[in-house]
Amino acid sequence: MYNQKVIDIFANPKNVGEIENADGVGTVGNPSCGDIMKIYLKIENDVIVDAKFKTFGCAAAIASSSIATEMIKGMKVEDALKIKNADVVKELEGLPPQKIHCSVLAEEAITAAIQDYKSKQK
Amino acid sequence: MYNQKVIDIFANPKNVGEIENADGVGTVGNPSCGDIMKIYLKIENDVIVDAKFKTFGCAAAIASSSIATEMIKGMKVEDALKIKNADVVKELEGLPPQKIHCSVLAEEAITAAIQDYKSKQK
Amino acid sequence: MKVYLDSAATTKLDPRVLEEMMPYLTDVYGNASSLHSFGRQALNAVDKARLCIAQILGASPGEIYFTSGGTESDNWAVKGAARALKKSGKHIITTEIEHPAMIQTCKELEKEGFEVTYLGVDNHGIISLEELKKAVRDDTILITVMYANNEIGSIQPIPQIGKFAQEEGILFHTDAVQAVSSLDINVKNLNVDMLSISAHKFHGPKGIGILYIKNGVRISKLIVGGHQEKGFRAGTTNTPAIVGMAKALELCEEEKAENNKRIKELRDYLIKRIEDEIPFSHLNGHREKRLVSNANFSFDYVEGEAILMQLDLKGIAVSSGSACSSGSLDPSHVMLAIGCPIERSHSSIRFSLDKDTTREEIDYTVDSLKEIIEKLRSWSPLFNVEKGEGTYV
Amino acid sequence: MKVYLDSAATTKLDPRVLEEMMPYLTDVYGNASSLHSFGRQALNAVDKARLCIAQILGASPGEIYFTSGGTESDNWAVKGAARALKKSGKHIITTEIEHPAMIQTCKELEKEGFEVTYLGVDNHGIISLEELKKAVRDDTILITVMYANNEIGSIQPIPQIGKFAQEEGILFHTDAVQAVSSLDINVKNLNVDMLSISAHKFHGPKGIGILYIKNGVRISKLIVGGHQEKGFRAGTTNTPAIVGMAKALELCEEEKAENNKRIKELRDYLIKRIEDEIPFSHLNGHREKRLVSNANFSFDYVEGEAILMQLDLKGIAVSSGSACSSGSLDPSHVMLAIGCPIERSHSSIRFSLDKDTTREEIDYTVDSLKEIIEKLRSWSPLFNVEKGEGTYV
Ligand SMILES: Cc1ncc(COP(=O)(O)O)c(C=O)c1O
Ligand SMILES: Cc1ncc(COP(=O)(O)O)c(C=O)c1O
Repeated sequence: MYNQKVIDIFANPKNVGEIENADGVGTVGNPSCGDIMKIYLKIENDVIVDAKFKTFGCAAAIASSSIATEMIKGMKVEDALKIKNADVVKELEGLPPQKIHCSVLAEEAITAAIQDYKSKQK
Repeated sequence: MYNQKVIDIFANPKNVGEIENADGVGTVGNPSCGDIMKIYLKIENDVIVDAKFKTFGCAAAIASSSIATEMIKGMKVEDALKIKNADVVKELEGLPPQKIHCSVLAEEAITAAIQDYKSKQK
Repeated sequence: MKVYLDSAATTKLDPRVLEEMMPYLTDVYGNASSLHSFGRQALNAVDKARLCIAQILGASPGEIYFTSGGTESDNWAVKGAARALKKSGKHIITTEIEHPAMIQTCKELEKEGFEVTYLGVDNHGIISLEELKKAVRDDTILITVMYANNEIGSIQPIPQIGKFAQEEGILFHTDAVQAVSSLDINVKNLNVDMLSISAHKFHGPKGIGILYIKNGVRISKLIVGGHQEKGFRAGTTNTPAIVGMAKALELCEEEKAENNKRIKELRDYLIKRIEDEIPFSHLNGHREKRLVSNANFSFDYVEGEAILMQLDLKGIAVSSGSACSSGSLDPSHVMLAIGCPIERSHSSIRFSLDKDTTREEIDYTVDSLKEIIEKLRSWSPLFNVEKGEGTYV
Repeated sequence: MKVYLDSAATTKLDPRVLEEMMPYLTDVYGNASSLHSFGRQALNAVDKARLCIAQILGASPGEIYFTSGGTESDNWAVKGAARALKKSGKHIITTEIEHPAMIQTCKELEKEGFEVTYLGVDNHGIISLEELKKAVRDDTILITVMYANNEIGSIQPIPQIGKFAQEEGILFHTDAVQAVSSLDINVKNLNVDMLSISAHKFHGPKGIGILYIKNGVRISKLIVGGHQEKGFRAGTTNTPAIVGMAKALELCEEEKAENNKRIKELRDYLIKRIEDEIPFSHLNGHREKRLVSNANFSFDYVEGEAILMQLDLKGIAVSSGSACSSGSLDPSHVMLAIGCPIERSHSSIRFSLDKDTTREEIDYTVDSLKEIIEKLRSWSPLFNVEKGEGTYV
């Protein structure tokens, strides 16, 4: 089912937590679906300098959150927006078919957090 | 399937053979059904003094032939006519359900042989 | 430490059962349908096993049919009865909390034109006999109600349902797959016409099961071919598995009272410790009318599969009713049927004990669980660690 | 001396196969559907077995479905295909000499409204490709022809039938249960859409089989419930049996050429000795197009079951096509289909060798057989010992 990398990340996820006064926060999912992912961004000069998450969800959701926040740290927001769920899956070295939607959640959470940041800029 | 008694009798059947100038001979069955039983009787004063058989058929048919010829030896023909297939089965200490017809053949062969004897008397 | 608390999924083959099977996995390999000594040896073993099983069930050997497991037994019983009786009626009564083997069977029958009533259950997972009685129609041909539920362990009033079905002249089947290891499985006491069993749920081998069919009950065949099982279930007789199943059932019966006592004590201890030590935990199912081996909890604000996987990292095996763990989008239909809020359904964990479970294992499990629930809550956006409370919105 | 010449009925579990199964009969007992480590270990083993089997069959792992044996595979394949395709047509083509698992399946489908053509065979038990072509109708949805016959070992031209079926766009299934141990079972070479296998016919465990279903082919389900086998065949995965079947198939492939050579030599020796030394004996089936393991003889004027039982008294296990040995009134439908006179059908004995058969065993068998046939003929009213000849009237 899960590969070792996913399990290792799930055992010790990175970036769990909240960022106080975050520049962008994105929440996707829904408890009745069994998944909520909330991503917090600290952004300076359009560069993501910190990212944290809180996730209610399965091992794949937590591992996707961890890897996604790792991936975007240090990225320009425009580049982060280009991250697709397939990139998350690739970085995790694969997810079981029925878990692909967790990587989609990660993509959506990043997008939502950046949109939140952008809407606050205006 | 077969009990030990049937197997023992089948391994060493009694009364196999023919009686020359038999007083009564009965043949029942049919090669296309896979069973032919032929019983030969030597009869003196209406008493069966000898009985032999030749049988083309399965272990149950051969064991039934053996036990039936044993049973009727020394009997009055009228008593032998009263032997039913159930008596043969009992003497064999049981037959599998699909083999009951072999005991019926034995009953019929005895009846046929005695009828042959009687028809010759007239 | 390795802790197996998933006996409702499957159990370890009892070494005494394997020992009993060994001759049939080595020297006594004949086909039980063959007339020669190799075959007769196998047939003798199968006959002996059938007799042993029949005696335990309070049945006659001719009422015991061997199948490939509980799923086949359920499929055969219910499709077989429905198709055989379709001229008498098209209505079937079952429950919302049956195993997928039964639910899917009923769905297939609906496609064939049968109508199925799925009885609801109360918050503890028990059906109402009154509702069942009301559900009966003129064209009801079959009632099938599981004896004990595989997720929450709730036990249905089978003898009473059976009595009612008898009075009404309606065929009654029960899926007893989860019940065998701890409940009374005498078919006379249960008033059943058919009953499904799967050996691997009571320390027997996988891939073998039983359908008990009462004398006089005629159902259609599912798997046809040779003359095995009196022509009602074809396929070369699986002698080693049958011998193993009989041995497992025999041991199960012999040791049932004692095992039940031990397992129940441990299970109650598990429940008590969880309720005492882990906040926002909820026992699912009935407090008394449940299998002694079963404890099913929801832990608010954390997802079930994540708990399962964290426990697994500690060597502890459990199962979960969360959607994630089943590979489907919806959480367990059983959780929904008992009115468990959907969020909480995603958080459910089933602990199922067996005769080999120790107190040490339970302690290790609860200690680990406490830590894990705390950690996962600290990762959850639904829980506020400082306040020590959470919310689902 | 004990001599087992009934490998077509079942075979001895290879000790190397049992060894491979042992971990899964002891420590690795998890349910392959469980997410925890106990389950993952089982799933890994099942995945590995599936891959190994797929490679041997020239298939992909997703095309391999595990069943409870050849009978279930046959039932599922043909009922499943027919029911799934019933909107496209109602005509099925098979042969008169199929195994009961297939004949009975077809009989059931006839009751459901399908029409079945049972192709006859020649005196050697081989169908005519021309006749098959002529039997095709506009509404033909399925052709199923057994690869090798279980009684007389005759081998059908499967690749050619498959090619024709492909050209016609008709689904093609073969029952390869008897073929696995000695013939090519690459599904690409055979041009089949579906293929049935049963493990206990090649020194694997009983109660486990395979249905190969080519990618893209959709058939109805037979046994529904959980998500096992991608949802197409429900029931808790029988891990030890699957692992054993894969190992048995692997060994079978590796040693096939060598075993075939040895077995064929012994089988030919058996045939020669019988033909040379036992008068009024007739080889049934084709001289070349037959399984290397199979020799089937009729011995005039004596009944088959009696021969079988006398051989059994000497420790020799064979089978018979006589009515008596099957428990039915008619002799083997295969004997009748090849035009064997009914009397002679009752006299048929199948000798089926395997990799463990020795020359010494064959000699002992023929020596015993000679004696037995002589003795039974001396008991038979159809044979005149003095003249050394017999007659059926
Ligand atoms: C209640 C119930 N019914 C049926 C089954 C199916 O049994 P099996 O998987 O052995 O076919 C199970 C277990 O999987 C079960 O728990
Ligand atoms: C040709 C053939 N098909 C199907 C089967 C059925 O296989 P099983 O008895 O393993 O279910 C057999 C053997 O019994 C067979 O020889």
